[in-house]
Amino acid sequence: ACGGSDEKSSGNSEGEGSSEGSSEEGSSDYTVGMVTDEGGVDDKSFNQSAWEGLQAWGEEHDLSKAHGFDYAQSEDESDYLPNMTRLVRNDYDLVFGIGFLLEDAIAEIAEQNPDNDFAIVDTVVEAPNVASITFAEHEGSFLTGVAAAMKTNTDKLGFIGGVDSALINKFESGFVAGAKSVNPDIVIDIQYVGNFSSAADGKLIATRMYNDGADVIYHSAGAAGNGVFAQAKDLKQKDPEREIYVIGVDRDQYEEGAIGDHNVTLTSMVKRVDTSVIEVSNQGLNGEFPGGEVLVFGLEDEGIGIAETNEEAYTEEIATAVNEWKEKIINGDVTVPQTHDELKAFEEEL
Amino acid sequence: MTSNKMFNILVPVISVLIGLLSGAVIMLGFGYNPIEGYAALWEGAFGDMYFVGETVRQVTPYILTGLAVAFAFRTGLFNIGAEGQVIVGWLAAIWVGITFDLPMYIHLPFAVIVAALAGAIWGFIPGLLKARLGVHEVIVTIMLNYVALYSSNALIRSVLSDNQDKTDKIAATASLSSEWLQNLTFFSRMHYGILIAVFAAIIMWFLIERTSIGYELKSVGYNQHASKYAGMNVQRNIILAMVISGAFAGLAGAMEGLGTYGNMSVSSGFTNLGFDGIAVALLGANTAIGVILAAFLFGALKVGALNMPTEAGVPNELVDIIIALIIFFVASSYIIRWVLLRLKKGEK
Amino acid sequence: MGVIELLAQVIPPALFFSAPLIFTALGGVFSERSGVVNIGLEGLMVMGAFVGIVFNLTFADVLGPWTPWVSILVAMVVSAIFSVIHAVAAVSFRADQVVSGVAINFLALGLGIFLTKQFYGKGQTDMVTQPFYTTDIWFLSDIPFLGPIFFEGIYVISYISIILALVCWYIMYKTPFGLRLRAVGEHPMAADTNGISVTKMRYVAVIISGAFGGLGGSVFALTIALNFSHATIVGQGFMALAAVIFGKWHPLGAMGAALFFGFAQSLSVIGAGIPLLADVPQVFLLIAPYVLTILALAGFIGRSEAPRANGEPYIKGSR
Amino acid sequence: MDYVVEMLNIRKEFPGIVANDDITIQLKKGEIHALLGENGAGKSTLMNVLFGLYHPEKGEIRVKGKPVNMTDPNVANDHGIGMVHQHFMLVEPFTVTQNIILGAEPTSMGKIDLRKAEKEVQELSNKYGLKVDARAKIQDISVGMQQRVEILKTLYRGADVLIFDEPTAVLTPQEIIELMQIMKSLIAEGKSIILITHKLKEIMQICDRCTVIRKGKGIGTVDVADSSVDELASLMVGRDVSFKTQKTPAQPKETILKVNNLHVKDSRKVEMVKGLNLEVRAGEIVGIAGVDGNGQSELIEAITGLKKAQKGSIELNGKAITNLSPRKVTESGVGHIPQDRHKFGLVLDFPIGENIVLQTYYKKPYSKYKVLNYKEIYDKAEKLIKEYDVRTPSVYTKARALSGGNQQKAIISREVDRSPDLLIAAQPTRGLDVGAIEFIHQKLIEERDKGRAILLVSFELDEILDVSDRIAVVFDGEIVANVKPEETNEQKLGLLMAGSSEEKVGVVNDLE
Ligand SMILES: Nc1ncnc2c1ncn2[C@@H]1O[C@H](COP(=O)(O)OP(=O)(O)OP(=O)(O)O)[C@@H](O)[C@H]1O
Ligand SMILES: Nc1ncnc2c1ncn2[C@@H]1O[C@H](COP(=O)(O)OP(=O)(O)OP(=O)(O)O)[C@@H](O)[C@H]1O
Ligand SMILES: [Mg+2]
Ligand SMILES: [Mg+2]
Repeated sequence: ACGGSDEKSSGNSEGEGSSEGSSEEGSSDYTVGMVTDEGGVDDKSFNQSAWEGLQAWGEEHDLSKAHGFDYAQSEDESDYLPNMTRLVRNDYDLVFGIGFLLEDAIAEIAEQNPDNDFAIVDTVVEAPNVASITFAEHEGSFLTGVAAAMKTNTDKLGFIGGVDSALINKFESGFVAGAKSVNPDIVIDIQYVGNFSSAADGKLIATRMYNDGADVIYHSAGAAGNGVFAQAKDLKQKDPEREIYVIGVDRDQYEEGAIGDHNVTLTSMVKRVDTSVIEVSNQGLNGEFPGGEVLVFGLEDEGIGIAETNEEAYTEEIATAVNEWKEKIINGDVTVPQTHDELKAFEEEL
Repeated sequence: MTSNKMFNILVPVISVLIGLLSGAVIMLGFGYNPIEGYAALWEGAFGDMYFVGETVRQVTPYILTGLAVAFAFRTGLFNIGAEGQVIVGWLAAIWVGITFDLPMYIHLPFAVIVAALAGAIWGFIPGLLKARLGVHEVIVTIMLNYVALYSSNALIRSVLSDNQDKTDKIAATASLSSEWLQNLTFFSRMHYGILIAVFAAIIMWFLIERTSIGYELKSVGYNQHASKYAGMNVQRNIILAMVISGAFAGLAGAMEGLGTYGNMSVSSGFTNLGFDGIAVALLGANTAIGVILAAFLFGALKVGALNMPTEAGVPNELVDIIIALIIFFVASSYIIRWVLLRLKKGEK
Repeated sequence: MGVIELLAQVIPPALFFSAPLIFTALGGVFSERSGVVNIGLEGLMVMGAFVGIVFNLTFADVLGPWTPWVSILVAMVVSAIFSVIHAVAAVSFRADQVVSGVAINFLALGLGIFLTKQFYGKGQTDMVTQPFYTTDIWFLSDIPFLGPIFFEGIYVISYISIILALVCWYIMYKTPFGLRLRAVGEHPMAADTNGISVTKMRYVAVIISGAFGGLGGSVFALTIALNFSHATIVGQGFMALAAVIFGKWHPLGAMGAALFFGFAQSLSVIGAGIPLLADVPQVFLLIAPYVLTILALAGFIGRSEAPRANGEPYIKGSR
Repeated sequence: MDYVVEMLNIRKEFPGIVANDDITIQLKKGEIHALLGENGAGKSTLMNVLFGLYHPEKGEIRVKGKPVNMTDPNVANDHGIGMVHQHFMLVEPFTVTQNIILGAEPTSMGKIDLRKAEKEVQELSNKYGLKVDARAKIQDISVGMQQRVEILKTLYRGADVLIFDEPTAVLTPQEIIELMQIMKSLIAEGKSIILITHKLKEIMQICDRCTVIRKGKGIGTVDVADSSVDELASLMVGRDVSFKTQKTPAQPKETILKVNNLHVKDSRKVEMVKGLNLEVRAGEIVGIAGVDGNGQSELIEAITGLKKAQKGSIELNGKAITNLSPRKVTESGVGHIPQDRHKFGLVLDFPIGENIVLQTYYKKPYSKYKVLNYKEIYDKAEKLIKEYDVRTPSVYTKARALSGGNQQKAIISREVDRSPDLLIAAQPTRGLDVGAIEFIHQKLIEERDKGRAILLVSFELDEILDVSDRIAVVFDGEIVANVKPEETNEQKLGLLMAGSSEEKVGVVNDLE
């Protein structure tokens, strides 16, 4: 039956065989693509997570890579739009832009292709055919702040951000608010690397922070964060008794923290980009694409989570406290600040 | 004489072919189909008007950064700082684009000129230090790249936007993009900048090959003592060379700001336009026409490469390898020349 | 914060930051002293980082704590072999040396990522389990004042880099090999008429630069990044090149320049933690190391003359 | 008779040119053998073949009767052949000792034993009377000492056969005398020498036999004792050459150049010109005689604007040109044939045609509104090249590719053609063959007769005596004597140049 159709459009023909060759018809033959930012599809971060989600979604619907779902990887900023266009041209019904960097590209392509569906992760694009997927990173960061505050022996914490930007400020604000909520006297040392790539600078900053007495550092600095792990592990190696931790970001960075029999990853602020991708893809498949909507994935829907992998460090006590705060946030008892200004107001109320 | 000219064309062409061939061998070695790979590459660069448009869009700043590096080379200077000059040019273009309210025929040229000026200033610093104090331009330009990157990030956040990660879009009156070109190329981001780039190449050619200014610049590049003897102002020429080089790179920034993006984002790393410009310049033998051709090759490879993973399953890093091999073979043109001579002799 | 405390804060990071630059810059000194411009240092570092990490990941179980040491040796060897490409182009094929250096940079990165994808099926490796760790250097760390500044929490490899710089200085200025190498870079024809093979010397020099660049890259990867990806080496090779020129093509000068970079970088990062500087907008601290370098050059380092024959292919009998 | 070295039927080609065509030269033990030929005849090429730098297409080299394949300089060294090159093969930032031992360093435990080396160098230099400062850097020592270093290099390697490629071109007369003594003592040691020189007098003085080549072909070998300067010259050029420049007495007119109490420092901030006074009038050639390093270079550089004068004034046609920029000086009517033609005179990577307009490129008709007119430029170049007999494949050839003599002719054509009021000629004939020298001297005199003022700086007393209408002797930054050429001779000039006062020398002089 599928003889006439070429590979690209026949998509999911094997297996179900119900609707081959009818990609232009839509719903039951829904195909999904995604465009990564420079990090690439295996960045061990949100790009990878998105791709894992898309793969899972594809498997669930009996599709295979390049037949029903696929990704396009960007080498630099100028590649976003051509990649988007390529996927649209290849008849993908829904195209995800992974990361706030793709905001302009999505806005543009959505306008050019009003009949296609698009989704952007981590920021908001206002267009009727774009679903904006955002995460309540501040809420997750709040909980890591709680965990850090519970864990610290020095009452001194560190936050290392990549580029000083609205998104990373959100992480910072949530983290500080969480920590101060546990103990208002806690001191938080904040520094931005200036980029997401320089592990050397990440390590230099971590060195200083640990030297200055911080014992838990939350990083939100991409590959520069590798330097933070490197420094923590080095200190741990030198003095295995010393309590020194890193809090990972985006996905469970437990592996990065492994050092001999120890692990310096206290926890990680996990962003379930994968579940968000699956959910939006399914909505599209079912003809309920949330175009024009801003979807916030937060604690409630498990779009944001806290890793509990490090059982040794992430004690029962911490888990309990974190869960209590989580409830409060979900209930609306606590509103977590997202910006520096909101944080200031939050701190004044403490 | 004629056979010499033929050689000058034949050698780079052969270099490119050998580079592509080596790429094919690598693809074969790792179990990819080179024909599919290159077909995807071609498709991705020239497959339809959209991709042609995108290729041209990518070529535009490459021409300009290539010219920047080539111009400096022609005058005996190595400008590794095109990268930083692109960034400041971009920033300046955006600044003009969003802060002024002017009719298009003033606004657009104004923005373009200010971008060139910004790049020129960024080239002036290493030029001045080189001319006056003998400080090596390579270090200063490397350092200024970082200064440009970090400062422009800070300026975007604190001055050009209200603590945002990117600036507003420029006014339409400062934009290089054109609906006509976009319609022609199915919404590619091709813009009028290509005309500026080609025009800049003509200027470079004219300046270097046809004017007494170029004569002086080349002379100072070759032999400062003789230039001084001949009454040229050596210091001024060194500075001028870096200023012009910087202006070309600044224009490349304007292409991005006023043409491709219409704004500027806080950036975590370099645009790489400046570094790629080194390769473009050298591939183009530091001549204006060579730079245009090399920029097209480079742009087509870069844009086409994006299509390789999707269409043929070939990782696009392979294109970096192929580009490297092409550069390598162009660099080694002596040996190709040598072989060709041998073959020619053999014929006789 | 007292001066001693400040130094104790600033110097150890400066040392680990500098070490890869020192290694790589020393390689650059060898190559350029022989008359071969090497802007491929970045690529050589990439190759070193790639090999160092891959080897470390593969053999960590077998070699245990010795893994990083063997890894950097292997990285040296592979990068040395890799650099032969540059040597062939620059020396035998009379290529424009800048061009072939650029090719090395492209090739190393392309190859590194491509092979990573082939080996691991993803664009970046896992973190190594056997990186280098810091130590307190026995006895020396107990010296009052100096101990904490220079010998506590230090990578042994940092000191090896400094010792290597001294060794390179010795080789370059005290041995026949060094004399010949420098002669080849200054006046290849003079060397040739004295019976020194210009080709051989230049090959050796470029291969040494490959080995040292690989060493620098792998040390960077195994002390700082701990994995390999496209973002592991971003600009360090160019900084090393700057150190070569800053240091006036002298091994100790290059070392000094690399230490200066490390110190400036460390100071700018640590500076953010000093109350006095806390209110300074961050951008000034970010650009401080680079601006300081330019000021240092303009202020008191000044003119640096490259080896006279640097960048020129040697063609017998040409005038 | 045994030959120590024989080169038989050597042929060496460069792309597009046969530099050596069937040349034979045989060197006897203990002789000084001259190799004579015009610029570009192929002398250096032949010697480079012998030294293993070039590989001949045809021919055989024998050392002590045995055929040797001279693959590289090492082989030559091993066979006891050493060469002092026309352009010194010295590493400038290295010391004398380092240059001498380079490639054959004495070591102890892998380290260069510099002390031992310095001692050896000192011993060697004492033995042959080659005064050098073993620890000085090459860039700081005089050309004469650099040459002695070159000689020591060959001796250090135990050479028995020494090749000197134009060693005297760059030397002062004193140094030349010293060099001849050195050569004689080398012969006395049982060594053999091949000497390339354009100075026929030297050949007559010191050589035993002379091999002549012309345009790449061997003309033959003569016994110097049976020959004469005139014969050698005509053998070499293929026609008769006149040595005494033909000229009428000068008719000086108004003063063109007036230098008053001039003080100039060199690049090391040492004062080299110390209150110098000088006048040159239209229609006369003033020769500056003096030992190198007595302020001649600084004087010229100050006049031409390449160096700043600390004190004093320079006037041209009555107008001050003190410390004007080189451009301004040139435009006020000064032409300059610089001493170092590679450093100052030419942009070697420019085509010869573009070098012809190096001083005038910005003026009409070569450029208008800053746009170059290549047709005018190359037409001009074609014309001058023909007029001055500059031998080059074309005007589009890079200056680098020309022989020294032809480069010099190109420069002279450029400077003379601008018809400057004052023409400064610094060492205009250094390294040129007799034919070219004759040509250049004639040009200078022609210009004089057109009413130009000419300032000639030369270390060749022959040239000074021959060409000048008036001689100003410079010593320690001052003009210490003004003499007429017909009233003096080499000996007297030599004494003046060494700082003896005029009275002592006994030349009374009342030109002014
Ligand atoms: N081609 C060159 N390459 C490198 N350095 C040069 C070159 N030309 C000149 N210099 C250097 O520039 C400096 C000034 O040169 P020079 O003394 O020739 O100029 P000047 O006009 O006499 O200067 P001033 O009038 O200031 O004394 C010196 O340090 C010199 O070594
Ligand atoms: N490396 C080379 N490549 C091409 N041509 C060369 C080369 N070396 C010399 N020639 C040419 O070969 C010829 C002989 O040159 P050579 O240097 O031997 O002359 P020479 O007799 O030493 O002249 P001079 O008296 O000026 O030193 C000249 O025409 C010269 O231009
Ligand atoms: Mg010669
Ligand atoms: Mg001066």
